[in-house]
Amino acid sequence: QDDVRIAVVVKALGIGFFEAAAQGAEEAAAELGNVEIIYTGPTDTTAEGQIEVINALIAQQVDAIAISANDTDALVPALQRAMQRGITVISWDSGVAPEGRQLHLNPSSNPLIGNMIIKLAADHLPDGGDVALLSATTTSTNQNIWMEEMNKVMGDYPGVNVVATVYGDDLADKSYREATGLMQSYPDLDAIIAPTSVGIVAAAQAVVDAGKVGEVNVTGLGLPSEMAGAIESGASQSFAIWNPIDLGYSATMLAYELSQNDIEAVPGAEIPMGRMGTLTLDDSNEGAMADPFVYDASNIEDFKSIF
Amino acid sequence: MTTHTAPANRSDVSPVVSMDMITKTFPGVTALDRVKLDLYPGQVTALVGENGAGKSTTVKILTGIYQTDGGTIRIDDAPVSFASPNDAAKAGITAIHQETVLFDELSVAENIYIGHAPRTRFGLIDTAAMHAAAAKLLDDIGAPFSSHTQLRDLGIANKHLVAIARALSVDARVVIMDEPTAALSHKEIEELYTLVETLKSQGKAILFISHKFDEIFRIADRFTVFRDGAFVGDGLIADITEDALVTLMVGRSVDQIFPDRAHTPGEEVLKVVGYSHPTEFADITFTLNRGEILGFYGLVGAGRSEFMQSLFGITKPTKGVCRINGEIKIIRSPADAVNNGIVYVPEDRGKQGAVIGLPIFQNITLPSLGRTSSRGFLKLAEEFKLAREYAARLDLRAASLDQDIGNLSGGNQQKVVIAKWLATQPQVIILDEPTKGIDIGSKAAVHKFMAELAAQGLSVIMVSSEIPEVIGMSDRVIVMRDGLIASELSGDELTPETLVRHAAGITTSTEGTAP
Amino acid sequence: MMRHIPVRETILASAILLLIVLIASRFAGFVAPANLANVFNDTAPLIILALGQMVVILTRCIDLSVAANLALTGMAVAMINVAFPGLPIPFILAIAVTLGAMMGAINGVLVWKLNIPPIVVTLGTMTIFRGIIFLISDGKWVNSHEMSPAFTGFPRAAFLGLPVLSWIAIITVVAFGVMMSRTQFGRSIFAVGGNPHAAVYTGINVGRTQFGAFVVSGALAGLTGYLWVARYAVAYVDIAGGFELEVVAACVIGGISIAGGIGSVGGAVLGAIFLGVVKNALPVVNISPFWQLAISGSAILIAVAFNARSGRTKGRIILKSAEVTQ
Amino acid sequence: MTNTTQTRHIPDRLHSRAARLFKSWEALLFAVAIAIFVVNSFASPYFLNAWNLSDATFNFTEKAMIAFAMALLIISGEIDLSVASIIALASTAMGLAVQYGAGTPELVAIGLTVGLLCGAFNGVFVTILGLPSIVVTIGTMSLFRGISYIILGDDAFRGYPASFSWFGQGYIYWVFTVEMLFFVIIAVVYAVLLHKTNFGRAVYAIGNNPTGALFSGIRVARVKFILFLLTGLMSGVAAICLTSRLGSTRPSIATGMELEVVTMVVLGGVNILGGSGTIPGVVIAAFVMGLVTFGLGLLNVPGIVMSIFIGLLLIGVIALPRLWAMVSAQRKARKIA
Ligand SMILES: Nc1ncnc2c1ncn2[C@@H]1O[C@H](COP(=O)(O)OP(=O)(O)OP(=O)(O)O)[C@@H](O)[C@H]1O
Ligand SMILES: Nc1ncnc2c1ncn2[C@@H]1O[C@H](COP(=O)(O)OP(=O)(O)OP(=O)(O)O)[C@@H](O)[C@H]1O
Ligand SMILES: [Mg+2]
Ligand SMILES: [Mg+2]
Repeated sequence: QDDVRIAVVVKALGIGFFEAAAQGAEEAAAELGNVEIIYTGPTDTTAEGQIEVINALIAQQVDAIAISANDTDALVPALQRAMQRGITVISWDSGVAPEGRQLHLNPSSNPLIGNMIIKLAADHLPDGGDVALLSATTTSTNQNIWMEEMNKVMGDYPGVNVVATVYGDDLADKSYREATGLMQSYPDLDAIIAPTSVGIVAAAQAVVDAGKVGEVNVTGLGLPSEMAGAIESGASQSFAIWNPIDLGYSATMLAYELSQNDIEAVPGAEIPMGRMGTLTLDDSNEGAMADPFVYDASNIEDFKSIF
Repeated sequence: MTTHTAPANRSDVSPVVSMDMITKTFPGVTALDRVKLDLYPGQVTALVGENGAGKSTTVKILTGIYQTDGGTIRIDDAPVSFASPNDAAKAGITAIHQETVLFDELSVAENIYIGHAPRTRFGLIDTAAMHAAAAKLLDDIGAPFSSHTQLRDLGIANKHLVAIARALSVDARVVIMDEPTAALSHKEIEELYTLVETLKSQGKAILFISHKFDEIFRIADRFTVFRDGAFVGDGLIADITEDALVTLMVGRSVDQIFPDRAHTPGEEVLKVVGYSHPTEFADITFTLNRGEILGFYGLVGAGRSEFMQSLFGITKPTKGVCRINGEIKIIRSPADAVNNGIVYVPEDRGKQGAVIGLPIFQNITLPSLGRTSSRGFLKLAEEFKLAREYAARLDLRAASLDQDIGNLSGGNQQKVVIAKWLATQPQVIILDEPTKGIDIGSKAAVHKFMAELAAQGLSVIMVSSEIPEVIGMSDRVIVMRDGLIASELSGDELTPETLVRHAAGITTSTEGTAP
Repeated sequence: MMRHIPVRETILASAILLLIVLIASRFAGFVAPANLANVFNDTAPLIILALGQMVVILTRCIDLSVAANLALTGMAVAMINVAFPGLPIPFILAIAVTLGAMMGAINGVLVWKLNIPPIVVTLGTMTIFRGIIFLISDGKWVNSHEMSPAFTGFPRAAFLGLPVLSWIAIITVVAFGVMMSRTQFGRSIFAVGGNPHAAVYTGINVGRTQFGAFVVSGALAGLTGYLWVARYAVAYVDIAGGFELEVVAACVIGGISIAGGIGSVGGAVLGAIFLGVVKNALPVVNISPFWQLAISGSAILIAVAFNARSGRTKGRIILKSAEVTQ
Repeated sequence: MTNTTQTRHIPDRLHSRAARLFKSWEALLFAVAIAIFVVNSFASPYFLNAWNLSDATFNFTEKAMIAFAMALLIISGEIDLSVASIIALASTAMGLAVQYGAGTPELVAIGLTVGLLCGAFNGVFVTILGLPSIVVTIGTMSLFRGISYIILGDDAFRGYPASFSWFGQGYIYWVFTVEMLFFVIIAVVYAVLLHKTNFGRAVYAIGNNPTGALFSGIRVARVKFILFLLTGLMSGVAAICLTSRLGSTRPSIATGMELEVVTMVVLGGVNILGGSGTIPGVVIAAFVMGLVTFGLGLLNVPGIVMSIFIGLLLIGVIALPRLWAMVSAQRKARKIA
């Protein structure tokens, strides 16, 4: 029998995080034996680009699509067509509206992440202070959810104020400029929280360039390989991330289970995902993989060459 | 044909530049046909000829802008060939061209020195030295502006002074002036004369091109005459009279070429009263009758084309009215003019007349599409029918009707443009320099055709700078000078001499009637 | 004499000053010298590229490939730096300028020798250059920790209180000031764009001048490519995406006529600074950054309408009476 | 007057219609399209499948709708770089209307109206103020999308009525989509408009020589204004289809589409400097671009690598004939010498 073809569709090719996820997907494929991974995506983070990719995948009659979406809604029609043609569709990392996929794999639970990003900042501000958010695009689904979750728990961190939210569009130069702008507009800023791997690196660079190392702490979600310099320079005390290798691995496992083993994605279902255990689906067919993991000067060396 | 030949050299100087058997052809036109021209040191040679005689083409060959198709150019008896303007400049030939070869965005000094500006040790343009030199040149020719002025801020006359200064900025042995006085005022012309004298005394050879005879007789030592691209004679100014020179220039026997036509003017078709424009023309008033050919004569730049274009709706007059068949009509656009039966065959055929890129038949039917189509949809069969009819009427020579008009000779292009307008069945047709730059054969065809049109009751306005054409074709002639009507002539008053005098504003005692 | 004051530049400069004053009235910190220096440093790449684009536009061409050229050169030097971390910065600079100039030369040859309209040529090379980045990098990013400290440090090293990036922009402006006003090439560029027909009469080769303009624009794009990548300490396929339009916009706002021949170094610089100030000011004065696009669009429209009105050429005057009153 | 005895007969046409067709750009492009089709069929087993080919048409139908109007505009010597931004603005307006409960007919009306208004805005600047269209539309390109950003910011409009999805997701019959129907209808309408009407003739005349056209009594400004309106209108139609297909509106919608539209038009043999080009050429170019992207997509080649092909195609199809002409002219010259 032919290989099972699972397409791993990412927001844009070339981003370190997704390259690591692809590595995880290959790991899962090797474990499963008869799986071929098609790692693909547009070269810029647009929904239109992803739709063209999805059309090509439907045409190739792949067995499953596991996608990290650039747009919650815009991909729904294309993915619905894929499902009509008998293709298993799941989303991971950045989700698709429920009608456009069978399940969604959150890297972690949104409340946990929302709490984590503010906690990372607050841990270094015992007396409170001003923090600002540097997000990706205004339309990034998961960034928006995390910031929402963060706002819900702000009461647990008295004295910490979010003074502004800016968007770096996941572009290094724009994120850099926005971070610089934040430091100008808020001279007393204590921390920049960037829940995006592009933004956090740019913000750290901006802090170093502005000579504000020690004054402004950059934190949020980033990749150890990209953030190693920032930890070393002191621009960032700590940051968190889940393991993208695990994420790619889990997504591939889930896609395989749904498409090959007749497992149905319904609320409450528990779906195995290899070495990562099982995923339990909630009311909207979503589940969380694991807790985010914190990196700082003590452990960065061990991880920076991995992803 | 009378060929005047130069008497044996009175002085024993030999020419600096000697052109012989020079030929130059453009697609469809032979601009120069085996002409000769000699320029002597310390002397002014006037090159005389009608519009399109090939004078400017000669200048462009001498300055390396065009390359010859045949013939030799010798400098000090050594054959030379110029591949580019730079070669000619290196050989010591400089020119004031008829077209303005200037750049609005540069300063006066830069315009004078572009391409050969003084350099500093570091290879940069030495602006101080350049401005100093330019200021001196400007002073020499009496220019009333500074070398720092932006060229765009200068009027047309002052721009011409810059062109003159540019030509003088090169240390040249040969200075060519192609109609240098066309845009200058009286005072500036006097200064130019002084300058020419200075150049002469420095031993430079000067080629002077002008349509103004008073000027030629005042400063030239020698003359060379071209007619329709051919050499017709040369000699010393001292040996010739003004009349003889005009005859030599105009040459052909007028009655032979132009069709005879019974002159039967009908009722008034067009009446223009007081047409004015802020800067181009003023108070133009005249009437045009059915079946009449009304000539408009004037020197180049007299404002005839500007006025005609305003009548055709391209520019708006500031005042004045236009009546067609007695009714006042307001013409805001060419489309309005065409609807009112006025059509215009422009002077600039390539830009305004023909739509190069479209085939012949589409050019012909362009303004008549309303008639060849139904409800806005093209009917090719109808178009070809119309095009065929008018191509035949004008005796068009072409390979096929769907050939690009750009591949036709000038004369045939002109026929297409005329055909285009006749197909609209107009009442008044304005022909602006209808035979400019077209060969003799096509010229005759156009003339014959104009006569036929008038005979059929079409009213024709013919703008022309060619004296024989004006005299040969017109029932009446309006002479324009500097944007105003200078006089209206008809019958026996229509002689080359009167036309030239009225157009140039020369008041002489030989004729009792001063304009 | 009033004539010697360049009207267009004065008005644009006043508009920028007014803008800065308005911003200062809401946020005084904006006019702090340190912040203004920051704004300038931020705008430096745009200034450099606008000058290159100016030269191209002056010769009646357009270069839509500058941003792609920048990105490709940036990626190339970043990868070279990863492979040979010890390579001194002057080498890197030379490589960047040469690479950029070569890409400009490709555009220039296609325009000069094959007579293909510049907009088609650069539209094509724009996508090709971008694609090549993907091919050479395999779509992967080059991150800050992979670059050598000297590589990323150069543009931000401070000299007399300003970062090197700012100094390079200043040097480029001065060099262009000299080139455009004091060299044969600079003056030819105006001549070619202003009146190509007449340029031929004066012995200027129009095609070769256009080629030269593309090479200059390409070389500057290459230089900016290195500076950009080093400053933001990252290189990937999409850097400076769509930046070509911002560069053209800076030129248009600065009064460079798209029809060629009209424009000045000062205009291009001011046009770039205008956009830079707007971009930096919006977050500061708490106007949503979403307004930025609409503002720069309106600025382009206003500038082009204004320039067309003031640049209208005076007609020829035939009437003697009219000449007197003029 | 008419010399009936010996009028020189000028044939209407020198070459038969078939001969001209054979030598035309369209024929060359058609051959390229066939070649790509054949190569694709061999390269991927999934290519020759009705549903797949149907899906592939989405890659070009919306762009092509605009390309037809853009072709006329470019033939007339102008250009509109703001089309993608018009889509964004029209889509935003429709999204806004949905928030106030507009139904499908109202949405269509709003999309088309906004398109027309934007076209008129461009047209006023170009024809009445006499500004160069490339600069004006670079300006409005920022302005129109900028307005979308002001209205939407980081938000998205969704909740389009179910019936609205017909435009971008509906099928007419079997594999034939609604967008394909629109594509065909619009292609036919523009082909007729350009090649069979007085208006089309005026467009060619203006593109070849605007002054000459004016001097021939053509109302040049009016024609150009109408062309901007049409381009705006087609952007409105494309906005309806694209919005319907995506089911949501964000201000970044259709980013960069203007360049793809222009590429399609130029690839279709339209002279970017104006004066020549045909609608069949643009139709074939649309298929060529669609086939290239789909074929490479089946091989999972990233979009950016596809764009290298498109860029090379764009320059190559213009450069190769010219290179060929230069080389053969040189060879001839050497023979003579
Ligand atoms: N500003 C200008 N500078 C130089 N030449 C100009 C200018 N404006 C118009 N001209 C040209 O000068 C020429 C003569 O002007 P115009 O046509 O009004 O006078 P005319 O009496 O008809 O002369 P012509 O015999 O050349 O037709 C025209 O070809 C016109 O295009
Ligand atoms: N570049 C060209 N292409 C085609 N024909 C040309 C070109 N230049 C000149 N001619 C033609 O060559 C002939 C001679 O033109 P030329 O300009 O030399 O005349 P001229 O004697 O200077 O006339 P004028 O007194 O009007 O200036 C004309 O028939 C003209 O139309
Ligand atoms: Mg002449
Ligand atoms: Mg005239």
